[in-house]
Order: sequence, then structure tokens, then C-alpha cells
Amino acid sequence: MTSAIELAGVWKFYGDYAAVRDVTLNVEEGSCCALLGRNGAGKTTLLRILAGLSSFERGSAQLFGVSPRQAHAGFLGHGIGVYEDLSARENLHFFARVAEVAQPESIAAEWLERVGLANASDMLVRQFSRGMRQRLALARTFLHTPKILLLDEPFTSLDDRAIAMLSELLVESRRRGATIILSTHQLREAMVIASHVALIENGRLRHAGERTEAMLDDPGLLYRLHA
Amino acid sequence: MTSAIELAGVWKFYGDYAAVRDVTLNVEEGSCCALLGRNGAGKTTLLRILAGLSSFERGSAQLFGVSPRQAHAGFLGHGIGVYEDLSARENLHFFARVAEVAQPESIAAEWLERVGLANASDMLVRQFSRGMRQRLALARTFLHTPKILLLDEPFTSLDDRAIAMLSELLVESRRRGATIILSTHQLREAMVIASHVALIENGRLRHAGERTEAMLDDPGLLYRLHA
Amino acid sequence: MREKIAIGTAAAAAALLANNLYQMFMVLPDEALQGAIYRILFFHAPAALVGMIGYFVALTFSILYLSSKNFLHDSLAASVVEVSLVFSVVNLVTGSIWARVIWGIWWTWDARLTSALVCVLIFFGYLVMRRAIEEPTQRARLSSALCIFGCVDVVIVYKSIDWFRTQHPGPVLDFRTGGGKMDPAMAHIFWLNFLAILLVAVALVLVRTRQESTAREIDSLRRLAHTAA
Amino acid sequence: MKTIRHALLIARKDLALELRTKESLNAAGAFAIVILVLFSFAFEETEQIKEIGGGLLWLVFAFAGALIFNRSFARELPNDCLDTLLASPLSPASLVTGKALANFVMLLAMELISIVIFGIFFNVNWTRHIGELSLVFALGTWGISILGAVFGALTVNLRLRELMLPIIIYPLLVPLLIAAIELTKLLLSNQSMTPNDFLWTKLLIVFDVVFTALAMLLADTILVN
Amino acid sequence: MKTIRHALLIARKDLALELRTKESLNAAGAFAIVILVLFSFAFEETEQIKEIGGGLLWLVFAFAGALIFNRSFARELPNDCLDTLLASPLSPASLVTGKALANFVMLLAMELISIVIFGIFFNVNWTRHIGELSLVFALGTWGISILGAVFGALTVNLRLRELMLPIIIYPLLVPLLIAAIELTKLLLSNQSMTPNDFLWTKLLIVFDVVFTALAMLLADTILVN
Ligand code: HEM
Ligand SMILES: Nc1ncnc2c1ncn2[C@@H]1O[C@H](COP(=O)(O)OP(=O)(O)OP(=O)(O)O)[C@@H](O)[C@H]1O
Ligand SMILES: Nc1ncnc2c1ncn2[C@@H]1O[C@H](COP(=O)(O)OP(=O)(O)OP(=O)(O)O)[C@@H](O)[C@H]1O
Ligand SMILES: [Mg+2]
Ligand SMILES: [Mg+2]
Repeated sequence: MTSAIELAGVWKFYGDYAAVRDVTLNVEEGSCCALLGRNGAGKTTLLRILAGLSSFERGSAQLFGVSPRQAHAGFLGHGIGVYEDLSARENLHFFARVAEVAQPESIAAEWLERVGLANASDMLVRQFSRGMRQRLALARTFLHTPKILLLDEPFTSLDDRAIAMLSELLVESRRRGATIILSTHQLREAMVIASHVALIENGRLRHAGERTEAMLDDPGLLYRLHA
Repeated sequence: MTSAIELAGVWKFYGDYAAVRDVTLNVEEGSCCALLGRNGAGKTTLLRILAGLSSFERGSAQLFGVSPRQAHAGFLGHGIGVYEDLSARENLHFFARVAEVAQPESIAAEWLERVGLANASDMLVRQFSRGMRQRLALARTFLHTPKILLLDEPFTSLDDRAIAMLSELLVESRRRGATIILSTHQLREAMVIASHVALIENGRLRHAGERTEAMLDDPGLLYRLHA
Repeated sequence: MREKIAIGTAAAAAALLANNLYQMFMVLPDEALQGAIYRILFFHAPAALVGMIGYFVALTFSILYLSSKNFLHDSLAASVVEVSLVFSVVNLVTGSIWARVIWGIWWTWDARLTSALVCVLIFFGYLVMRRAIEEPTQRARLSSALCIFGCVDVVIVYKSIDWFRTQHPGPVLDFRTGGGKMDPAMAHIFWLNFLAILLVAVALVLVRTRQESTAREIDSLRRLAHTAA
Repeated sequence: MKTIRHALLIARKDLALELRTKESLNAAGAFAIVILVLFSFAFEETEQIKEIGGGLLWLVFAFAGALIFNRSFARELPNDCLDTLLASPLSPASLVTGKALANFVMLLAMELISIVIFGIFFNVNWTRHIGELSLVFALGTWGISILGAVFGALTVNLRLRELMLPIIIYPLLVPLLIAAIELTKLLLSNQSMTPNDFLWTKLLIVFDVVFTALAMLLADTILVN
Repeated sequence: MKTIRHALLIARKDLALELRTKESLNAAGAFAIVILVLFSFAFEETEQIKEIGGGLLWLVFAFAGALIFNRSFARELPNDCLDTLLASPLSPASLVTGKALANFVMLLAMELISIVIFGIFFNVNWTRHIGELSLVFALGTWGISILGAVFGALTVNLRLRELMLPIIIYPLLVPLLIAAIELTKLLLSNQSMTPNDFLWTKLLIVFDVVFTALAMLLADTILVN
């Protein structure tokens, strides 16, 4: 199996605090890796490094052999990355054009349908509820069918149906060969979707491997093993 | 039992869209009501009305017999309401003074300890991870021991430990007589904590009553009943 | 080692300055038109030149930082700008005094004077901005960019007397006119004093850089402590 | 009493947020220098400058004010802090007053630096009537600050934002600025006051009182949805 | 090609956002009007005004520009939109160019309004050399806009951003402003161009080219962490 994502000995400092410490991680092409860890462990920092949004001091990071800045992964961060004063449709049009998608209009309409915002497509984002925003942000991220998806707590504020919709999106993305890393605190959902898990604690990678049956039955297992 | 929160025939319009439709709801003093509903159902709107942050067109809303603007409930919204460029401690000092708490300094220190931010108390909030922010926001909300707590998706981004901490805070608050309404999509956690549940759908209240044993065993039950 | 170089440079500068001052006041005669005051030239123009050279050195270090991400280059750029700024201010002040004596006014808005003042403002802004940014990589990155933009103005300062008819005298120095505009004895002292002032600047830069790198060492030691923990 | 205490709380918080370090004074100083230099470029002869010194100064203040006021409520937008304050026992009036106080302090600091630099650049002696001058500055600055706070509140309010109210609020400042300019001109040129000039002072005072009262009354309307 | 297409995309998006919210246009427009009104009070003699008209106008543009540029990248901060753009295939250079284009259009609109008001208030006929004047305005405004975009990006994450931006860009703008002022003065007073004046035009063009090139080169450095 080829590695889609390769991190080797990466350190990231904020001032003199090391938020990521000597992390070496390979994610196979086509797998879905759940990045787990307590608040402040360094999940967001790691994902931002992979998205090319954050510099790091030591080590190397590569996505399909190129630097994160060149890989243009689909990235969904804590901030959701859509404009408050544009409508849902305008947002998707804009980001579709930015991503150089072939038919921005029809793709945008299709995605509005998929994430259940077809009725609200001409409302401004500032009029959206929190969950509707998150759905729009998901559409924005998946829109250009990126080969690598970096999702930071994508389940936030989603209702049961939207969670099912996102799970389906993830399964479908894997089927077309995309590689996924997602961080989350919703262990149960994560275990169902993930093929691999990684646990990060105080910036250090404590575990990385396949998601086992035992984890599926007891989502909190990993935390307890490394307590 | 006296009602702490009384909503009678409340309608709220955004332009010509009715986000809250004829909602009549009483929440008993000392109870904990989980407000459930799909994305865009109207949970946030309802909580904002109760916090006095949103006007409404018809009906009446009272908290302990006074209008929401005078009741000064403890409110935690989607935005977390802390300043990015103040440290955690400075934030709590400020909000403790705003709430006219007796000993702002010691109370702030105590709460930093409780939410697990004692080590990070002099960091600026902009340096916090998403979960650390949420913890700080919880401290900000509970700090002045309000009689009514309005919590909009308080579990967002919290890790397992922080969820346990929040559950404990809620139990403790009820013990001292506080009334709680919280909205969430994390049904499992909600069912464990709540004494009552309310379901809102397209702005209409579809269900309000005690949380039954059946719901505890099957958190999705309510949604299925009203499908 | 670096300390010794700094001390050595400072000593050389002091010796040279002493010699120059003796030559200036005891050997050279008064100038025909201006009298004694013309001697201010020996400080006025070299200060300007050293300042401008400094900005280009800082430009070089800024570009070096951007290609190498080596913080040493960043602190060198910053200390060079700081020292250059001092000499630019010396140039402004001596020029002002001279203007007061010769032209009867402290200041006029001609191209040379204006651009020289703007240059000071730009690099003052550079220092203000550096102080306002706490994160070291961000500070180095942004101030390097600003330095590159600022140096465009230095070119304007230098060329202003060629491009515009100004109150300020046109080019006189040999390397710009091809020679002949300045008395050789005067030119000799002029360049000697230029050298002296350049040495003072180098000594100051060395001291400043040492302070900066000490601060950086402390910083990285602290990181190391965290790394071990 | 409570309103004042709360207003002070807000003002202190705002100042802490913006002025964490003494670098901010550097920044204010640099700003004043740059603007004044820009002015002298635009109007080359210094003689002219002396004549219009009063106007010049207040223009700089109005510009610095615009930059400061734009931030004053915008600072409450990230993380919905404004909501948190509105849900708290703090009254909207104390919020507006607090913002005005913070604006006042920041602007006054800027003004102090500006006038010192102005004196040096344009060779104007402004210390002769320093008492009266301080009074004029304080009165004028308070007027700008309270209107700036109201203006800031208006612009963050989504309901009112499209109403182009800022365009109305700004011209409201014109009478105050004219009064302040006339008085400053007078004091800088070392003339004595005529009854006509007291009129300007009165105008300043009336303006301050009226707008402060209006701000208190309308704070609720402006801030609460 | 791709850079230009992307830049246009960004510019269109920014203009759409601005037209919807009018955040900076309101503030900048109101401010420009107030300054012009104030100045018409400060100088009672219209003769004086004609002489300093060029300086006055460009000063107003520079000030209004600061209000516009402060927002230009700040608009990307809510919801971390800037991160999304940086993670996308869009190059930082096209982002800066796009912002500069949006700034350019907004500032030009502002200038049009200002000069019309100026003409009315001060009784100046500015339509005689409208072709040359447009050229001078376009060249000058592009220079201001590109610098405003670059330094808007540079200061977007700094505290005291509002003050920091003018501190840094105004000194850099001085040569350009002086050239624009000289040319505007000339064109407003209806004189014909001398060779010396072509120098000013050349300066404007060189300035635009140099700073645009530097902006393209340094966009990466400034925007990417
Ligand atoms: C980068 C900036 C400057 C450089 C390189 C520079 C260089 C020179 C040089 C080489 C001379 C000698 C010319 C001669 O002897 O004919 C000179 C003269 C002079 N400079 Fe500067 N200068 C600079 C800035 C200034 C400034 C800012 C001022 C005023 C504040 C100033 C005021 C004068 C005066 C008054 C003279 C003598 C004029 C005369 O002889 O008529 N200079 N400068
Ligand atoms: N700009 C910053 N300056 C200083 N420290 C920072 C900064 N950003 C993050 N940190 C620190 O880095 C650590 C890791 O943060 P990160 O956001 O990656 O955590 P996380 O795993 O995503 O947590 P969460 O589950 O709460 O989102 C935290 O301790 C945080 O305080
Ligand atoms: N400012 C507004 N203008 C117009 N419509 C709005 C506005 N705010 C909210 N709405 C609409 O009101 C409805 C209810 O929104 P609300 O935020 O209360 O939902 P919610 O139940 O909190 O959803 P979520 O679970 O996604 O947070 C939504 O359909 C939303 O589009
Ligand atoms: Mg995170
Ligand atoms: Mg909600």
C-alpha cells in the first residue's frame, strides 16, 4: 500500500511550547484515520500542518510526495470557512470556481441538495442555524472531490440525519479512493467510520493502527489503555 | 411545583419565516430540560428569546415572573462569549465583576481549577484549543451561580473528561436549585442528565414531558416517535 | 570572539575619529563661501551614506532570512536597521543645523529632504511593527517583507538630487560626478571620516546582534527544556 | 452609580484589550507623526499650515477617531461577546458609556502626542493657554467619543446596519468640530476670547450634554434586538 | 492567466460582500464628505482652496483608503475564511491582486463622489482635462490600492491593526501622493504640462509597476505561515 500522508519527526512550537512533538505517522491511501485526543492534545495543530496552514520547525510532512501547500487537500477547520454575508449558493459558486470545478453552477446546486440545504440556498449564511452552517461547510469541503480530506470535528452541531449523511459521504469518498483524516470527540461515530485510529496526547503520538473490533464495541477503550 | 420558565404562545418571525411557532412551555423550578430538535428547528432561537437577546412578536415569556431581559440567566450560546485577547483569568475576572460576584479573584481562580484550565490560566484565549475555549466558556457561564441556565449545545468540542465534568456541574447546579435548559444533538449524554425533554420541529413544540426510562435506553426514540 | 571583534572595531573607529577631528579642525582651512560651518559635511554626508548602505545590508539579510529561515539573519537585519536609523537621524539633524546657518531655515519640503525624512519614518515604522508582533517567525517574516518595500524609498532618496531640481545641493562626491567637484584634501578627510563612521556603525551592529542572539539562545534553551520534559 | 461602575469596567477591559503593552504608545506616536507629515506634504508652505493649524489638528483627531471607533463595538463581535454582555446585568447605557470612555482615553492620548509633535514640526507654542486648551480638547473629544460609541454600536447591529445611519452620524459631528476648530485656532494664535467665542464653548458643552443624554436614552433601542 | 482569473473571482466576491453590507463604503464615504465640508469651513477664501485643492483631495483619498483597506483582509477573518482560501489552489499573489482590484474599484467610486462634491463646494471646474485627470487618478489609485492590499494582509493579525496600517503605508505612499498631488494641481488649474511634469507621470507609473511586482513576489511570504 502506498502512503498518502507521510509525517516524519514533526515538531511544532508555539513560542516555547511544543504543541506537536516528534510525530511520525503514515496514512495509507484510501484509508480513513480517526485522530483522537483530549482537549489541547494537538489534533487541530496537526491537521493545520497537513493543510499547509501552519509552519513547523523540524521534520517533514508530505501528501502524495508533495508539500502540504501544493497538495490542496479538502480542509474543514473549527472555523467553517464560509462567508456570512453571501448566500449558501453564492458561497458554493465561489468556492467551486476557486477550486476550478468544471460546472460550478450545477455542482453547487447538486451539493446544496445533498446536504439538505436546497430550500435555504438563497438565504445568507448569517441567517443559518449552527447545524445548517456546518452542512454548508461540508458541501464546501467535498465539492471538488479532493483526494485528501482533513476534517476537524466534522460532526459538530450536526443532527442525527446530517451525521448519517456525512457518514455516507465519507464512505463514498473512500470508495472513490480518497484518503481521510478526521479528528473528533464523538468516539462512537468515529469508530464506525474509521479504518484506522491514531491517539495523540500532549503533542505526542501514543497509538496508531487499525481500528479493531474491540474498539467498535467499546469506543473509550483506547483512552483507557493509554491512561 | 412552581414554573421557573413560562412561555405562552410565543411566535418569532425572521422576515416572513416563523422560526418559533406558538410555543407554550413551562419548565419547573429545579428541573433540567433537554431541548431537542433537528438542525434549524428553532432551538437556538428559543434559547435566545429566553436570554432576552431576541425579541418576539406574539405571546409572552417569563422567567420567575419577570421578563427575560431582567432575569439575567446564565447563557452559553454558539459563540462562546469570551475575549480572544484576554487571558483566561482576565476573562473570568471581567465577567465575575460584570455579574457583581462578591470575590471575583478567588472565584475566578476556583473556576479555572474546576474546568481544568489552571495551568493555562495566563494564556490568551486566542492560544487555546477549541475544547479549552469551551471549558472557559462554561466557567464563565456557571461562575455567578445563576438560578437559570440556558445552554446551547454545551457539549460541543468537549473531550470525555470535560463531558463528565460538565455533567457533574449540571447535577450540582440542580442540587442547589437551579433550573436548566440545554439544547444538544448528543442525545445519549442529554438523556442521562435531563429530567425533562422537549422536542421542537420546524419551530413547533412537538413534545414536552418527563424523560422516561425508555428514552434512556434508546436516545433516538423521541425522534422516531414523531417522524 | 565576537565580543573581541566588536571591541577591536570600536577602538579602531575611535582612533580614526580622533585623527580625523584633528585634521578637520587643525589642518584644513575654512571654506571660501561658507566659513567654518562646512565641516559639518564630514558628518552630514557620511551619516547619510552609512544609513543608506545599512538599509541595503538589511535588505540583503531580509532576503537571506526569507530563503534560509535562519533567525540569525533576521536579528542581523533588525539590528542593522536600528543602527542605520540612528545615522539617518544624525544626517537629518546635522542637515537641519547646516540649513539653518546657510539657508536661514530649519526645514524645507524639497525632494531630498522629504525623501530622507520619509525614509526615517518607514524604518521607524519597521521597528514599531517588530515590537508589536510577539511570535518570532511571524515577526521575522513580516518585517523582512516590509524591509524590502522600504528599500525602494532609499533608492528615491539617493537619486532625488539627480531627478529633481532641489534646494539641496546636487551631486558632488567623486564617484557620482566622475571627480573634480571637491578639493582633494577635503575629499581625503571626507572618506577617512566616512570610514570612521562606518566602523562605529559596524561596532554598534555587532553589539546589538549579540544581544539579540543571546535572547534567542535563552529562547531555544527554554524550548529544549520543554522538549526534554 | 451602578451604571458608572459598569461603564468603568467596560472601559478598563477595552483599554486592556487594545493597549496590552507600552508599544501601543509607540504606535500612537508613530501614527501622529506620519499623519502630520502627510499633511505638511499636502500643503507645502508652512505659513498656510500655521493658519489652518486648528483645523488640521481636529482633522487628524477625527481621522484617528474613525479608526478607533470602528473597532469599539467590532471588538465584541468575535465569539458573540456582545450577546454575553447584553444577557448580563450590565445595562446598554453603561455599555455605551464604557465604550465612549475607552474611546475618550485612547483618543486623548493620541491628541496629546499629536499636539506635542505639531508644536515641534510647525513651531507653534501651544502651552500658553494650556488650561483653556485642555478644556476645549476634553469637551471636543468627549463629544466625538460618545458619538463614536453610538456609531460603533449602530454599525454592529445587523438590523440597523443597512440604514446608512453612519452617513448621518458623521455629519452630526460637523458642528462640534467647527466649534473645536475655532476655539483651538484662537488659543493657538494667542488671542483673547470675545463673547462670540464663548458661544463656541457653549456650543461644545450643549453638544456634549445633548448627545450624551441621547446616547443614554437610545442605547437600549440601538443595542437590543 | 490563472492568477488573473482568480484575482477577478476574489475581487468580485469582495465587491458583492461590500455592496451587501456597505461596511467600509459607509464609513469611508461619510468621512470623505465630512472632511470636505470641514475644509470648506476652515478656508473661507476659495482662492486658497484652489491652490491646495490637489493636496486636499489626495489626502481625503488616502484617509478614506485606510478605512477601506483595514477591512479588506479583515473581511476574511470571521469563520476563518482566509485559511480556506490559503488551503485552496488559489495563489497568495492572486489573492492580493484580487483584494487590490476590489480596493481599487471602491476607492475610485469614493474618489468620483469626492471630486463631484469638491467641484460643487469649492466651485472648481475639474472637467476640462478629464482624460488626463482620469489617468492620474487611475494610476495613483492603483498604487494606493496595491499597497493597501499588501499591508492589509500584513497587518491583519496584529493588535492595533487600525493604527499600524496607516503608520506603515503612508510613508511608503508619500512619493506617489506627491506626484499625484502635483499633477492634480496642474490639471485643476488648467495649465499645460511641462517636461518636468512628465517626470511626475513617469514616477507614478514606475511606482505602480515596482510595487505591483513586489506585491506579487512577496504575497507568499506575507500570507503563508
Ligand atoms: C540622504 C540624505 C542626504 C545626503 C546623502 C546628503 C548629502 C549632502 C552632501 C554630499 C552635501 C554637500 C554638498 C556640497 O557641499 O555642495 C550636502 C549638503 C547639504 N545638506 Fe545634505 N544630504 C542629505 C540629506 C540632507 C537633509 C535631510 C538636510 C536637511 C535637513 C540636508 C541639508 C544640507 C545642507 C543645508 C547642505 C549644505 C547646502 C549648501 O551648501 O548650500 N541634507 N548634503
Ligand atoms: N497560537 C497558539 N499559541 C500558543 N499555543 C497554542 C496556539 N494554538 C494552540 N496552542 C496550544 O497547542 C495545544 C494544542 O492545540 P490544538 O488546538 O491542536 O488542540 P486540539 O487537540 O485540537 O484540542 P481540541 O480538542 O480542544 O480542539 C494546546 O495546548 C494549545 O493551548
Ligand atoms: N437572522 C435570521 N434571519 C432569518 N432566519 C433565521 C435567522 N436566524 C435563524 N433563522 C432561521 O430560523 C430557523 C431556526 O434557527 P435556529 O438557529 O434556532 O435553529 P437550531 O434549532 O438552533 O438549529 P441547530 O441545531 O442547527 O443549531 C432556521 O431555519 C434558520 O434558518
Ligand atoms: Mg481542535
Ligand atoms: Mg442552534
